[in-house]
Amino acid sequence: MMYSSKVMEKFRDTKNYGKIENADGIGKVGNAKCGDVMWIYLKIEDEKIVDAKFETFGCVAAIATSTTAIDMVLGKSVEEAYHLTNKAVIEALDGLPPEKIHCSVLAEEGIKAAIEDYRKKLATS
Amino acid sequence: MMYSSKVMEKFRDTKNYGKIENADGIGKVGNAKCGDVMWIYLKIEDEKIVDAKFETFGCVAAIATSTTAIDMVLGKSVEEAYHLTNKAVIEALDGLPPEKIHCSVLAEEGIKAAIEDYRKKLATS
Amino acid sequence: MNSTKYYFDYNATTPTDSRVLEAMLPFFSDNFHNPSSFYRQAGDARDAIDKARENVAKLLNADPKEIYFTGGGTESDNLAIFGVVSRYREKGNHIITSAIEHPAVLKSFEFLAKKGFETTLLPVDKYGLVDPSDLEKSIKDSTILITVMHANNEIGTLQPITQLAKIAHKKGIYFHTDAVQAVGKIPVDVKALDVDMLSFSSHKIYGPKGIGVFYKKNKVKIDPMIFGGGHENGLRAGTENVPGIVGIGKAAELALLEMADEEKRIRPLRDKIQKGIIERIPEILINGDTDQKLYNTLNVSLRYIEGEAILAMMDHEGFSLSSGSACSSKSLDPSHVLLALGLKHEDAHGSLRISLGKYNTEDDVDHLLDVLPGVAAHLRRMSPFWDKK
Amino acid sequence: MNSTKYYFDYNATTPTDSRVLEAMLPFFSDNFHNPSSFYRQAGDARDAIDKARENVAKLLNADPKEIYFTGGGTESDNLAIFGVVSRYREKGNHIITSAIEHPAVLKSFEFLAKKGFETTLLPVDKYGLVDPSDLEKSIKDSTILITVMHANNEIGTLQPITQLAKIAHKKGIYFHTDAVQAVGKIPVDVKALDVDMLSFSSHKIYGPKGIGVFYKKNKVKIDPMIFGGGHENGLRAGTENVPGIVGIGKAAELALLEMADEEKRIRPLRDKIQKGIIERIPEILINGDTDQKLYNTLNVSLRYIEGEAILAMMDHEGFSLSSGSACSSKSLDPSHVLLALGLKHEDAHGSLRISLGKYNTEDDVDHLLDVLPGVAAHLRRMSPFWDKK
Ligand SMILES: Cc1ncc(COP(=O)(O)O)c(C=O)c1O
Ligand SMILES: Cc1ncc(COP(=O)(O)O)c(C=O)c1O
Repeated sequence: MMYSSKVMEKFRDTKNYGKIENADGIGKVGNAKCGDVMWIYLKIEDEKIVDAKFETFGCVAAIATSTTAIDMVLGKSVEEAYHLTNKAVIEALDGLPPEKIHCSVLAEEGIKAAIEDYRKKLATS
Repeated sequence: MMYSSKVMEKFRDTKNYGKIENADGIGKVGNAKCGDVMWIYLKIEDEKIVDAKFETFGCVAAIATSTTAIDMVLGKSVEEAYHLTNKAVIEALDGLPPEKIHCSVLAEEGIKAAIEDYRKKLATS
Repeated sequence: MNSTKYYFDYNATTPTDSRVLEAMLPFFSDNFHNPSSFYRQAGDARDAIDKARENVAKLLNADPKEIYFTGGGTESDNLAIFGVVSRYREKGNHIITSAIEHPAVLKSFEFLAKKGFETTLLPVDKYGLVDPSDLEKSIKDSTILITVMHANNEIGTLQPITQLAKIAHKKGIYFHTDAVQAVGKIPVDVKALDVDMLSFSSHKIYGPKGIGVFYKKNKVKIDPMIFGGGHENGLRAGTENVPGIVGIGKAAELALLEMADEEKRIRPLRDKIQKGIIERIPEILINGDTDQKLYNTLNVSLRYIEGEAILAMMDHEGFSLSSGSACSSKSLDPSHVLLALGLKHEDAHGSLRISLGKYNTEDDVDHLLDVLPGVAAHLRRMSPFWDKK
Repeated sequence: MNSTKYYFDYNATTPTDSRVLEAMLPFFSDNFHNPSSFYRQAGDARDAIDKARENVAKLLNADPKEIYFTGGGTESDNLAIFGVVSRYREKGNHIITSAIEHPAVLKSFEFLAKKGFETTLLPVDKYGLVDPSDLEKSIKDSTILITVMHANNEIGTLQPITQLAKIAHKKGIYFHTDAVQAVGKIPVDVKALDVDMLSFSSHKIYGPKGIGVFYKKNKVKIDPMIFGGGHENGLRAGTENVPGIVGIGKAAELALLEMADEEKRIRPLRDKIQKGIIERIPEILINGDTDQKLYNTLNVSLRYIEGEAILAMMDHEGFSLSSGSACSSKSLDPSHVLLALGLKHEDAHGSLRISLGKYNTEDDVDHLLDVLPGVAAHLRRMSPFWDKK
C-alpha cells in the first residue's frame, strides 16, 4: 500500500464523521466527477470551533485528510483554523503519495469554505 | 543438436578420409569462403570404383555427406556412381537440417566432378 | 497461495500453479543452456520450447508454427499494432479499436495518433458490447488494422469476435484480438474465431509473469518490433526465456485439461456473490453484460461511495479486490470502461471488480458476503450523497 | 549445473545462481500479487522491485530512478535505438554504430536503413577496436544517436567508451552502450563512462532469462517502445515480471560482491588455456585485442578446419563451446565480427570461442587442453588445406 500507517489509521477512525444539525458554517468542496467531495460542518461559539464533523465521498486520502483537518481545528479559534494549511495536514499524516496531495488541498479548502460560510451568515444576520 | 544420430555417427567415422596417391579421378568442389570445400579421390578399375577417399574442410554435414557419398559409390560402376543424387545421400543420413541441404549437393557434385576428371583423363591419355 | 486470505483479483494476476513452477525449475540452473547453442544440452532446451509451443497451439487450436513467445500480453498487443502499422503504413493510416480496450491497446493508439495515424475508437452499448454495424461503418479505404478485445478485463463482457473478424476480412483488413482475459478461462479457437492475430499473457492463466504469446496466421506478414538474433522465427529476437516458455506451455496444458471443470465450479460462486450483493446491499449497479460475460467476473458499483475506500476497508478485512483495472489503480480518473458504458462519474468511481479463480472456495464467497455489506454501509454513512434515514 | 561436464560458453548464457533462484521462488506462487494492485500484499511485490532496482543501480553506480526493467538485453538495445529515432526523427536521420555489434543492434540498424535512415557502421582495427577519430569524422549535423558496445561477445574486445561518449556529447548527441557482456564481469560505472543509455541482460550474469535492464539518464528523453499501463515510469509497459526482477536484482548484488574475486580466479585460467593452445596446436590465430579484452574470453582460429566440426567433436567429448555467437550458430556465414577484424573467410570459419565463468575449475581447463589438440589434429587430417607431413 502506498499510504502511511497514520493515513490508514485516520481513514478507519470514525469519530469525526457525521452531520451537525444547525451548523454555524458548512463548507462543501470538491466534485463528484473527480471522485472527491468533502462537506465540513462547524459549530462555533465565541469565535471558537466547539464541534466539527465531515461527510466525504472519496478515496482513502480524502477521508483521512477530512478527519485530520477536523482534529486540527477542533477547539481552535476561527481565525487560527482559517490558516490551517494542507501542508500541516500532510505532515500530521506522515506524508501522502504525490498523486493524492490534492486531497489535502480539498481539506484546507473545506475548512476555509465552512468558515467563510459562517462569516457570511454572521454578516447577514 | 539439430543433426540426426546417423549424421553424427558418419561425421565421426574416419574410415573414408584421406588422399589416394595417383587417383584416377579427383573432384574438387566448394569454396572456402562459404565454409565448405570437398575433395573426392577415386581409384577406378574396369569402370568400377575400387577405392575412394575424401578430404573436406567444412561443417558436420559436409563431412558426414562426404563419407556417406564415398560409402555409396564404393564398388559401384562409374556410370551408377555418376547418378548418385544428393537426395539419396540425405536419405542415407536420415535427413539434414534445411540450411545444410547444400552440403549434400556438394557431395553429389564432388563425385560427379571426380568422375568427369577421370573421363577427361581417359579421353586425353 | 497463503499470504492473501481472500484473493478475488484473478483478472489482475494469478499465482503460478505449483505444477507449472515444478516444470520450470530444471531450466534455471541445470538445463540452463542457450537454445541457440550447438551442443547436445542446448537440444533439451530446444525440445522443451517445442513442446511448450505445441501445448499453446493446442489450447488455441493453432499450428505450432503460428505461436510466438513474447515478454507478455502488453508486448503481444503492441507487436500486433506496431507490426502492422510499420509494414503497411504506405497502404493506409487508419486503425480501429474499441473504447474499452486495455491500455496496452489504447495507449498504443494514442501514440500513433500523435504520430499522424487516424484512429477510431468504436463505442460500446451499456453492456459493453461493440455493435458490428458500427465497425462496418467505420471502415475506410485507408484502414489497415482492426483490433477488438475478446473479453474485457474490468467487466468481463465478451465481444462477438467471429462476426467482427468476418467484417474485417470482407474488406481485406487484418483483425487482431487481445484475448488476455479470455484464454485459459473459456475455449478460444483461432480457427473458429478466424482472427489473424491474437495475444495472451502467461500470468493470467497460472503461469509465470514476464512471458506472453502472440499468435499470427502464417500468411499474415508483419514487421518485428524487437530485432536481433533471429529468434522466434525472426519475429521476436532475444535469448529465449526458457523457464518462462516452459511455464506458459505447462499452464496452457493444464488450462486445456481443467478449464471446463473450473467453469462449472466458479460460475455458481460468482452467481452467488452477485445474488448476495443484490439482496444485501441497496442501490448498486451490476456493470457489464448479464449474458455475454466471463463466468468469473463481477463488476458492481456501490453508489455514493468511492472505490479506493472500499478496497482499503476490504483489504483490512483480508480481501484482495480491485476497482477498475490493476494497472490504472494509481490514476485518479474513473475507469474509461465504465464511462464508455455510460455510467455517471460518481458511479464509475464507486466500482468494485470481483474476479474469481482456481483457489476460491465457497467459504471465501460466504465470508465476502458477510463483510462487504457492512463495509458499504460504513462508507455510506460517511458520504454526503447517502440519504441517511 | 551438472548436465554439462565442461561448460565453456558463459558468454552465451549462464546458469541461474542457486542463491538467485532461491530469492525468486517466493514470488511465483506465494507473493504473486500484481505490484500495481492496491492491497497490502501487492506492497511486498513493490518493495521487492524497489530493492532490485537499488541493487542494479548500485552495480552501475546509477540512481535507482534511472533503472528500467525490460524483457532482455535485446529489448533494451532496441529500446535505446527505436526510442531515440522515434522521438528525434525530425531532428535528423543519421545513426552510428560499430561493425562488430551484436545483431540486436545491427539488425535494428538494417531495418532502419530500409525505413530511410542513414546508418554508419564504424570499422574496427585488427584487434576489434573502434578508432575515436573515425567516430569524430563520421558525425554529421543529422546524427541523433551513437551506440557502441562495451565488450564484444565473440572476441571480448573492450571499447574506449568514455572517450567515444565524450565525442558524442561534444556534439550534443546521445550515446548508448550495449554492455551485455561487460556488466557483471568488469566494473561498469555509468557516471565514469558518462553514457546516456546502457543495456544489459540478466542471463549473462547468473540471473534468469527473460529479463533485462535499460539504464537512462534522467534528463534523456526517449519514446517508449511498448505502451500500456504506465509501468516502469511509463517507459516500458506490461505487468512486472516480479520473480525475474527479483532475480536480476539478486544477481546484480552478488556480481558486485564477487566480481573482483572472480576476475582473479578466472583470468589465470583463461591465460592458461591461451598459453596451452599456443604451445600445443600449430597454426592458430588468437583473435581480438591482447590487452583491452574481457578476462574470461578467448577466441582462437584453428586454421584449415571449420568451427562447427570442432564444436561437434568437442561436444562429443563433453565440452560446450561456441563458434562465433550462439545466436548465429544456425547461420552459414562466418562471424561478421571476425571478418571486420580482417580475417580471411577460411580463418573466420575456423574460429572457436572459449568463455569462462563461475563454475570452471583448473581441472576443466586441463582437460580442455588435453582434448582440443587431438580434435584439431583429427579434423586437420581430414582437411584438404592441411599440409600433412
Ligand atoms: C485485457 C488485457 N490486455 C492486456 C493486458 C496486459 O497483459 P500484461 O500485463 O501481462 O502485459 C491485460 C492485463 O494486464 C489485460 O487484462
Ligand atoms: C553483446 C550482446 N548484446 C546483446 C545481447 C542480447 O541479449 P539477450 O539475448 O539477453 O536479449 C547479447 C547476448 O545474446 C550480447 O552478447
